[in-house]
Amino acid sequence: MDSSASVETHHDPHSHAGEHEHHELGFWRKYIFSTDHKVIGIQYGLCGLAFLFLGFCLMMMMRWQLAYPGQAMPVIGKFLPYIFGADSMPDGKMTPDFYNSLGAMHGTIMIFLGVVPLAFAAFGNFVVPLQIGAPDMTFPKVNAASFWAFAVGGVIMLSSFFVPGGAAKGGWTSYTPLAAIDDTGPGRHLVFNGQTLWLIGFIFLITSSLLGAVNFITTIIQLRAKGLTWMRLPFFVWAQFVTAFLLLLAFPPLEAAIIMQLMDRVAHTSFFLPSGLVVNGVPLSISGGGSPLLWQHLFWFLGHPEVYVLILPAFGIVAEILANNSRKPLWGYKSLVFSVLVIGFLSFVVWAHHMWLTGMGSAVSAFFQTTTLLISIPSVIILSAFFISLWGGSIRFNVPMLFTIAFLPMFGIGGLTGIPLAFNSADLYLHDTYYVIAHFHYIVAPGTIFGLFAGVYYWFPKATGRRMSEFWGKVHFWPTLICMNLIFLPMFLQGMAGMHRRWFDGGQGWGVATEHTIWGLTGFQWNHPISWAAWAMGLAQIPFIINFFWSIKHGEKVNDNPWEATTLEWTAPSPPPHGNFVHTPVAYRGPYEYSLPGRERDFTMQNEPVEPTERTRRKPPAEPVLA
Amino acid sequence: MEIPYTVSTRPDTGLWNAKIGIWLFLASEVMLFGALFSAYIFLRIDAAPGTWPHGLLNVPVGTMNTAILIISSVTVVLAWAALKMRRYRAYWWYMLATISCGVIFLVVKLGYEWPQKFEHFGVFIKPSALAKYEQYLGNTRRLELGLEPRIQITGHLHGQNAEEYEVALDPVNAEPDNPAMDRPHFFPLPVTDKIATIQKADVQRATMFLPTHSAYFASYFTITGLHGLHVLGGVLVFIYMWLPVSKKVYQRNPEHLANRVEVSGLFWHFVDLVWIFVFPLFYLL
Amino acid sequence: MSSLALINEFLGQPPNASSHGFQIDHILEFCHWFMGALFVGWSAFFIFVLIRFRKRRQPTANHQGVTSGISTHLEFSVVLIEAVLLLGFAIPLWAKRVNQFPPGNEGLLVHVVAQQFSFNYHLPGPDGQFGRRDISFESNANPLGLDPNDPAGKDDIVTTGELHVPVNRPVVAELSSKDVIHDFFLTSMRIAGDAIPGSLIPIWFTPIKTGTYEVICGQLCGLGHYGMKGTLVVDTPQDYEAWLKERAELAGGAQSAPSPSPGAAQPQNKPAASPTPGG
Amino acid sequence: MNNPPDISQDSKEYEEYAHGVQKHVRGYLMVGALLLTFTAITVALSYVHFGTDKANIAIAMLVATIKAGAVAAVFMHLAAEKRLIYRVLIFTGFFVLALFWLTLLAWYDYPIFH
Ligand code: HEA
Ligand code: HEA
Ligand code: CUA
Ligand SMILES: [Cu+2]
Repeated sequence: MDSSASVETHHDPHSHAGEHEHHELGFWRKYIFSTDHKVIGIQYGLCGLAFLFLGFCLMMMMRWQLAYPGQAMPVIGKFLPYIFGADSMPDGKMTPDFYNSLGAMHGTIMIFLGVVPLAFAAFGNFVVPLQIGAPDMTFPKVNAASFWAFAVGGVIMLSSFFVPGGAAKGGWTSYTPLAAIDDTGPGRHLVFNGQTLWLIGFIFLITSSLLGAVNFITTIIQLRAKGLTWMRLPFFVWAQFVTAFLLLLAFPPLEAAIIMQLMDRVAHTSFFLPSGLVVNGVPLSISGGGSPLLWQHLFWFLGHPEVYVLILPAFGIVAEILANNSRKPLWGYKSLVFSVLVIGFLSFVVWAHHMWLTGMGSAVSAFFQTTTLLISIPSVIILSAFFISLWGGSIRFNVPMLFTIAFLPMFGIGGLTGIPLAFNSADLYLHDTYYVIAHFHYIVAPGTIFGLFAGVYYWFPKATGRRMSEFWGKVHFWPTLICMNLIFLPMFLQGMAGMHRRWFDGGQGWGVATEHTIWGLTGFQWNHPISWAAWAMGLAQIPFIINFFWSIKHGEKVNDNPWEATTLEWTAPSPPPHGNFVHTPVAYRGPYEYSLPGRERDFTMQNEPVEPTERTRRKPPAEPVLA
Repeated sequence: MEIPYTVSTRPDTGLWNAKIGIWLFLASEVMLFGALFSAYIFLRIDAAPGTWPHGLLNVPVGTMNTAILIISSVTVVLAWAALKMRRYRAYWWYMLATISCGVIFLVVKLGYEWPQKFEHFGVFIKPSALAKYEQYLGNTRRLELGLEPRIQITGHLHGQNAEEYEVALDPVNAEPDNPAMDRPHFFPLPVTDKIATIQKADVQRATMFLPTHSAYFASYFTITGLHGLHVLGGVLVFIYMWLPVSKKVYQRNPEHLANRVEVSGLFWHFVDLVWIFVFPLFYLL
Repeated sequence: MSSLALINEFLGQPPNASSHGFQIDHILEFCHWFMGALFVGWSAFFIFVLIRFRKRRQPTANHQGVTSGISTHLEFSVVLIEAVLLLGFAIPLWAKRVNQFPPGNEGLLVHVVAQQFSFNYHLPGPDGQFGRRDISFESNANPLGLDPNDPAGKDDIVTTGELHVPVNRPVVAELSSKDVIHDFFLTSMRIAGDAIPGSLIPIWFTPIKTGTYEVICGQLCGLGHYGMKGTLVVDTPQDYEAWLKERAELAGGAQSAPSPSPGAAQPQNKPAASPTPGG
Repeated sequence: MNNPPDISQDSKEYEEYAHGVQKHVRGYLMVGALLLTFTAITVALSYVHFGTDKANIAIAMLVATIKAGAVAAVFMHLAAEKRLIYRVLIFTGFFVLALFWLTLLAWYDYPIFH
């Protein structure tokens, strides 16, 4: 096929968009129960953002309790009792149970209802098929099913706030026996109680992720465009590919564990309950013989791969934007791909580093310490490659790039502080302190979340044909960056001082938090600046939210390739019609052909044929090969 | 807009989409049941002596169900082969056979085996009181033979009042010293008319054979229940492919239906494969 | 090490009070210096690049980019340092923690039984024999269910909340729990371990400074988690003897511990907690 | 075994192809019979006492594995599948084993105190 045509298309927006509008679908089939990967991606995206925001709000309530324990919440404190029930916020004061609910749900919502749907499902659905030049996912119906399973799961999770006793309070890790005895007894429904609904909701979320993962992997294997060999895939596609495998193989064991905990709670079995439990002086009437540690093993067998599920898509997004805005190829593409595969593989054999203190012997802990350190190497390689990619570039500082650039050191801090945790003997001191909280928040909040922001700003034009405001983007970026660090840096200090997580009183009642000062404030006092920064960051999100919704209708119109990028999604009209491409694209070259010597434009798209002049100069075969 | 490789194979992978899809799905299923079986093993090796029951399930019925699943596995490949040879009628009959096998399996398991358990009764005797019920437990003899002690008296709950249970004993407890009772019988023996009265004060725990009864029944009901759900799912899919709607698919492109049958067949074989392990683990060992 | 130690103090770590603690601190110190170096190094490079290669200064990018293998060396050195930390320090240290418990009666053996929301301590008393525990004997007065008709238990000492130990003598604590998972964490002793129902997890340390220390429950265990605090008093040997005597007197058996959980109903008879390793 | 070279009903290749399938059918029936007999064997063996229970378990599991192998190899066509699918299954198998063995190790690697 002649590719010149397809190259043209990205100059006039909505070219031929009209002729794809035949076979009209009604509103519902088109926007709500659609099977089009782009619509589903956007549905996932909006829900993900909304849930992120919700998780954020829960956290801001927690931050009040941590900074001003026991004091009535100003202003909204009056209304919260009407939302969450008077027994969770009696006259605006938070109860310990409610705090634990907030903590557990903040974690659950952020990870499983916020970041996974946004980073994996939303960006994966919208971008991957476009980047590999596919008309859609391999199984569109399954794709829709995946989204609706997610929606149901989300609704169940939310509803759990409003049942007697409130939402799950055992932490996002739901360690048994605590999670098995929580929300039981008088006044608690057998099924409609926080913890049980949490479990049921989870089954739906897992189903959703499994369906999604199957679909993604098959799509990437089967629907790559002509000539788009594995080594010509954009790095983002590789990241999504590995992520999908993590979800596919790590989630089922947790599903098994969840089914068993569900049995423990509903059918009164004792999979995770040992013999001879005495709660409040009352012996439990159970058969016993179960094991609390079995739950932890099964949970963390998912739990660790899950954290890479949170970061790999962000790596992918960052890679795309980095190459695009430094106007040069990613440095060491091969080693990047290799590293991501190694991370994927190793992340299945490191899980016990979350269980250092459960009485692990020397042999097994030696094994897991080694694997945990091994898995940090590919991350180092990836980050180094990103840094080095900048060298010799011509860096444009637009909003997506700002978030991307901030991502790198922020992930660096988070990742590096994982290293002391990786040593059993050092973690002995740091386990379950705020040091851990700071460690992973540096990765997921200023890391992953920044990656997601970058992605939203970057692909927004492809989804809407309009660009979000650069100015308001910057107004969003700088305060958010500063607040993030004001929030999470002091947490390292609190952790080193010995302040523990999940402390309802923010450490007020503890010597470690009140007796000696670090940098002028006691551990407990540090909660004030942290909390204020968190609320300030809340304000900093307003420009984003407004910018986001405003730009959908009124943003500056742009052509099909506003960033002058090289990958295939930019050869499709924006927004892409049903079936995506006007001419089925063919790939003739690698994904990041920026600033090729001897070309008038500083970017060469993947579907531009290789000219004779190049052929002499460059190795890869010119005629499209199928692989 | 047509999605490529739904029927024909992609040259470089040599596969069509659904084939890859189902295998990926089965991979996740392997992880799911792998985790469940691991849990089963850990529960079992940690079980305190005498708490892991033996031969409580109905072996002949279990064997029959196993046979039924195996047969259905055969009929489903035959159905697929028939499609490949473009013999729709044969396909239709094989499919019908498969579906009925699945249904019979479910009816037997959920309609007969489970309820039977629900009305069986087990009483765990306190360690301190075991001697008192020696006549039903026969532990002195077992001790000599080096067998695990019996700590439970089973049968049907005949009656109870404030301080005691009346249990119509299973043969095991009716004549505990009979060597024949050391290993289970192939045909389950009916409950005897011998009644034992057990002081509630001596009882550690007493329940019907429900999931809560013991780690054994917990895993039995959980795993067979989940397996049952899979069977149900398979049956529903098969019914869809057997109904006239699929005939249309066949007429449009026989390979398309053949592919669908192959894919759902793969799932069905996997379900069969799981049962092949469930059967000995719970019924025989 | 004091120069190294600065970084931990700088980061707000309270002083160490146990014989092995400084080794733990060393690993932390090394890690933090190592991380600091990487971070500063990379950040410097990073900032330089951002300024040097900004679009205004560098209108056109260089397709080739870096060609030297510098990064390989850097990654290799990271591997090297991590390997040294792991093999040289972390693994041996943990092996010492879990394999080299003080022999025989050299260590002071105490059973720590956690419950919502307090720590109970069970000491063998003069005879050095732990009395048998069975939850069927548990009551508000007898939180650990000490068997009253077990002679070994007659002189046992059971306290709730506060534990005294002599300075400079190894303490071996066997951690277990009655209800949910707790975590016995001693900041200044640089020691911690989960208290998991159904298992016994031994930890050991040697306090080297007298004083009163905070015991933190490090694992979410319910609504009272934030207040689940114990105290460890490290005495001079004399004070310790005095404390023992006093406890023994008002103990005269185990029925002395204040009720940790008011409103506890009459216990029914249950199987004894049989701690199986890992189970 | 995958699609016929050409999915039209009457073509020459198709005839050969259908013939090939016909051959397979016999194989399926034989495997089915084999599985049934093995089921009988498992049941029978469970009434023989091989010294310890462990021995019984090991033997029963061995038979079960053989049966499972037959199902996978013949009914599920794993005997001749594409490389891609083998790859997926190899990794899966590896991870299941990791889950089980590492947990088992951690289980018994506790510092038992005396
Ligand atoms: C996306 C999420 C994510 C990621 C990527 C990681 C990555 C890592 N994590 Fe993290 N971790 C979590 C999320 C994550 N973690 C969460 C959520 C928890 C808590 C769970 C809970 O208990 O609730 C946790 C807890 C946790 C623990 C348990 C702590 C405890 O509970 O006691 C441990 C222990 O080993 C650990 C280790 C590591 C290691 C070694 C890495 C390594 O992969 C890190 C590798 C990266 C690097 C080494 C950085 C390399 C970069 C450079 C060298 C360049 C530097 C450049 C600049 C600074 C400019 N993590
Ligand atoms: C992906 C995971 C994730 C993310 C992103 C975050 C984000 C944040 N978390 Fe979270 N947190 C966890 C996962 C996460 N957390 C987990 C797993 C726990 C442990 C729970 C447990 O103990 O069990 C935890 C616990 C935890 C604690 C400890 C509570 C305790 O132990 O008592 C604290 C304390 O400050 C905290 C704070 C924060 C803050 C300030 C952010 C900020 O970074 C928030 C930043 C968020 C945003 C910036 C949202 C932006 C989105 C929008 C503005 C949407 C816009 C909407 C539209 C356009 C429609 N978190
Ligand atoms: Cu006990 Cu937290
Ligand atoms: Cu981890």
